[in-house]
Amino acid sequence: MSFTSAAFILFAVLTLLIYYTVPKRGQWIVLLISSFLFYLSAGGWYLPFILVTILSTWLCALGIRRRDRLDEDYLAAHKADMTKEERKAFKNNAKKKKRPYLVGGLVFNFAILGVLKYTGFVLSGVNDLLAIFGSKGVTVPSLILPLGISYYIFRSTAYLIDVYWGKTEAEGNIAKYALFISFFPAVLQGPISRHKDLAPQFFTPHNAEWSNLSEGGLRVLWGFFKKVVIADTAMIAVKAIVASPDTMTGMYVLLLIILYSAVIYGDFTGGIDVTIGLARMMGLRLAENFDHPFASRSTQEYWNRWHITMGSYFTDYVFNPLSISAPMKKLSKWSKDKLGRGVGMRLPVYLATLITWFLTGLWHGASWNFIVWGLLNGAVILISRELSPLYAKFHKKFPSLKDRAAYGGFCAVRTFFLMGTIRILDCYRDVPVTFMAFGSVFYDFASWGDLAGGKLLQSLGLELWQCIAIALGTLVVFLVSHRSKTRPVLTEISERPWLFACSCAVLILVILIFGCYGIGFDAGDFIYQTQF
Amino acid sequence: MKKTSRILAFLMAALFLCLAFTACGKKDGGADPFSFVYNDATVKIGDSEEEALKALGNWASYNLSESCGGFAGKDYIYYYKGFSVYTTPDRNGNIINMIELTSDEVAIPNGLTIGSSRKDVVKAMGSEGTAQGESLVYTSGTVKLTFILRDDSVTNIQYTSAV
Amino acid sequence: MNEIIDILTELHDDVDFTTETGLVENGILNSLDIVAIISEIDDRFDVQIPAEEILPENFDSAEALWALVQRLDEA
Amino acid sequence: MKRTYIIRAWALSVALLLTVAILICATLILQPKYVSASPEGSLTEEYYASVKETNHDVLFIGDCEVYESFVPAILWQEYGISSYVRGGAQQLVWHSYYMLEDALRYETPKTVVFNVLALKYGEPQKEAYNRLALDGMAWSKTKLDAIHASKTDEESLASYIWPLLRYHSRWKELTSEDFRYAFADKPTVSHSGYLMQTDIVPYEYQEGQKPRPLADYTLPQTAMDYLDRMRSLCEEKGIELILIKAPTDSIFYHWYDEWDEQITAYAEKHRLSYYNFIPLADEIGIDMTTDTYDAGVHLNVYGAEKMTRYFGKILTENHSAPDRRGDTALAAVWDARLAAYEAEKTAAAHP
Repeated sequence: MSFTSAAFILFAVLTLLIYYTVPKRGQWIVLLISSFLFYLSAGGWYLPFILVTILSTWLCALGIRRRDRLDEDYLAAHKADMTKEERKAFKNNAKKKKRPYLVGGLVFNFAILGVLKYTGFVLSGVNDLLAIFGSKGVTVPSLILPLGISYYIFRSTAYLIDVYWGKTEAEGNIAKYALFISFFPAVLQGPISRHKDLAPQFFTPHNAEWSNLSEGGLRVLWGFFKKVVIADTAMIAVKAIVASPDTMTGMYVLLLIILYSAVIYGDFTGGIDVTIGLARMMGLRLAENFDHPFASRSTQEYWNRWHITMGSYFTDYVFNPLSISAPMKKLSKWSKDKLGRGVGMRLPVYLATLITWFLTGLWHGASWNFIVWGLLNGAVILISRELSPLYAKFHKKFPSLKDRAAYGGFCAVRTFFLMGTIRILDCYRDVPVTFMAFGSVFYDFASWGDLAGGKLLQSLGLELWQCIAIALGTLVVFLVSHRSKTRPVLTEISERPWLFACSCAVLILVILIFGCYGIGFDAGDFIYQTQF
Repeated sequence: MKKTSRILAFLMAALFLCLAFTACGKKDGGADPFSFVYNDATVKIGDSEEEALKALGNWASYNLSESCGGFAGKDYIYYYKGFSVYTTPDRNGNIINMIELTSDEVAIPNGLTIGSSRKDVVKAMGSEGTAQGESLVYTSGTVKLTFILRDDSVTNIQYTSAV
Repeated sequence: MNEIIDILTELHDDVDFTTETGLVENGILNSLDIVAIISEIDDRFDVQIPAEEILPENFDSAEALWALVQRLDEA
Repeated sequence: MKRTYIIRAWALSVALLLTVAILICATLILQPKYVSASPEGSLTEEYYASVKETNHDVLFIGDCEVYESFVPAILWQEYGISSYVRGGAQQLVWHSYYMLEDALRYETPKTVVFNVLALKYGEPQKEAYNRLALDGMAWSKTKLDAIHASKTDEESLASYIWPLLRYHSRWKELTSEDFRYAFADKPTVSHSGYLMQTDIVPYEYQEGQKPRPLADYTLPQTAMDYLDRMRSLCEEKGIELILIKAPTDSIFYHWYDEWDEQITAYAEKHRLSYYNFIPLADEIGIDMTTDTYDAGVHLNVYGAEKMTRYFGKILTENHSAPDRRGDTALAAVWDARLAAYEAEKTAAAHP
């Protein structure tokens, strides 16, 4: 069931109706049932996988809870007779005892993800390697990839680690836990909400409140608008450019950078808007996943504002533990002695950064494109960090510049193009083609000739009204986003009944009449849903 | 946990970096029978009619038909010596939807022609394919290659779309 | 407490750490600094700050950091 | 507090009404009118006006080979047979079946004539032909079943219930016709289902042309199943089912001997009449230098009249189709239809 299908809309409306008519303490059960129906509709074979993940992480978390309680009781009883050192030793020992549950749960679930998502990639790599030695290689099996696996594995492992760290309470009721993992608006593409933020909300009663329904509903429409009017229409041109990397070069690649940014923004933030809006209509507040990312002035800032919940997952559960782990500390000491303080300080952090970005790339997809994409992001962040003293000097010389809006704009545009350029690795079929296409920007100036006359539209496969739809749509999104920095526009609108009703009407009309959906278009599913 | 995941991460990183150097070394297979080669021009099902005809040179004659229902565009069959090319309207002009070999003057890239035996076909194609009556059908990607056999001998070879 | 200030001043000598309460929030400390601080604290106090304690609120001021060290040392 | 509720209710209802009104207008404008472009799309709905006026003793169903080969006006003029052609562009067997089921909701003809060419297709070929066949069908359970039986994977039921979902992107194709007929009645494009073609484009043999051999000549099972359903439906209602193959046999729509054998056997097995007119073309008098409008793929009006006269005789002599010219009320309606037919034919011949 794609978010933009009539079936999904009907399904969501029915769920909402039932949700608000059943007795309040049964509301979470309604959500659980619809979540499983939603997941089942994607294919019955996916269900066992998500169930195994739910069951395994639930059991491991309970194991950790049991150990925690035993140790807490012991400590409470004997605290007075123990010295500080004894207490420390006891705590360390306690940690060791609960660690197997954590390690077991993580290894098991990441193994599932690894096997299902990366077997084909690794094996074809192995085959290429064997081919060098003239060996025939192994056949690459085609495994099923359960829908949303990258997201639900992340959500459940984050829960397990949080329980281990004592940041959230382990859930005793498996049905309640299953809802947290499979909650249907978020199961396919996040946001990756943390258990302690989201889970309690499911089990408090929710009344149908106007503010929730109106603001949530408006946000759903807004999401559809971004997805169907902007992203899907621009996707036609993106496909056209990507399909002929040999002929559509130079100017077209620049255009691709801009258009694909529009696609990925409309598609992903639009999808998240639908998710968050729908949850909001149920009275639930999910974690925000975007904070005006294209206004970022640096790559680091961009990654704090784009796909926030994924970024914080990698920071909290990969980068932080990795950079202060014992081997890293050793590495740091060793390099400080041998290579000097500057390198010694940097080496572990830089290594951890690159590993984190390598994994981030890998998580996005099993292909070299994504790995290179991840590593490039990491490299850009590290390089700009090394350059920061230079920037500081520059700003000391021109102190007035830093606060000027124009300079901020320049930084934002620079970051936009930098991120957009790296992002086209998503589009082309492999890494060399991407680099070749990008290279053509610097020598193929003839392609700019196509800008004049009707040739451009024809080669992009767009009609004039579609270009206007993309341009106007983008402008509206930009204005709304810009204004929302001070106060969310959607909130403001939904507080005024007439404005709200008119906005909904206009959005519905624009989506239905000018949207890119149905036959005649290669109506794509949300990219972030199909890919994961 | 830290230890295990760390080791895993390092191992994976090492493995992938090794593979990075091999990923480009794609091997060149033998003659691909799923595209049609004539006059040094390679033509595939789904190619644009305009470019394909330019590459294949002049046809001897052709038939055309308007599609029922008054949709824009026409179906064409171009007759060459030894083969025919069928085209049908698509979004940006006509595309090739069938190539039919009609005599043994023309062979497909792996050498099979009309008159080849069933054994020749199985050997050259590397497998039995799927049988359809007496005929043998092979599919690769979006292309379907059909060998029509009568009394153990190929009487016709057709490229069609597998979608 | 003074030792904490020392550690921090070694990293950034242009900041007044006795008053600043937005070290992470205002972007004064980056991940490099945080790792350095954690390793210094390990060396000087024999206190290991675990990954789960790397939170902005624990690193935003010298005072917060000192409180964290004391809490972890208390056990 | 109460005031807030009232304002909200007002705002929402006004916005809702406006939205619905605009969407209805957009739907009416954007959905294809099938008048100048693809008139075949009007064939399905034009039947309802005709059956309101008269019943039909003979009903033709099938693909373009029926609506370009049989002229009900001529059948009336020559034999007094009241007939209708429920054909459609690339009407597939399941379309034909539901077209028949739909017609039986209004009347029970004595004879149903089915053209067998479409039996070669076991699955939908193009989404557009589904729309041509089904857009104009009146809503009933039959239509729902027809949609389910025909729709391709990419199509949705919703887009049939609400055509805007399918046609919302037709902006570039809009013509003045779309606005003119958005709110007004459309002109009739056919003559009792016959779509007149007056051009003459002679057939020419092309060097090298030869029907391509097929790997498998078995007519698809799905198609034959629908033929079975059609036959049992006719048996149930006491209707005689006649199978025919129109006299055209172009290189694009070749009727293979192997197919003909299967149909002959089927007809024998179920005691149906089957007429293959391809070998009878000379006897009928069809001359492919004058009687085709597209180089031999379909008949033009001159060919169709010859075909109709020939088949009318068969219907009267072998299948006792009744001559209703004595029924004055019916004759008045049919004479008007015949006059309209003659008028269009003359207008086309002497522009």
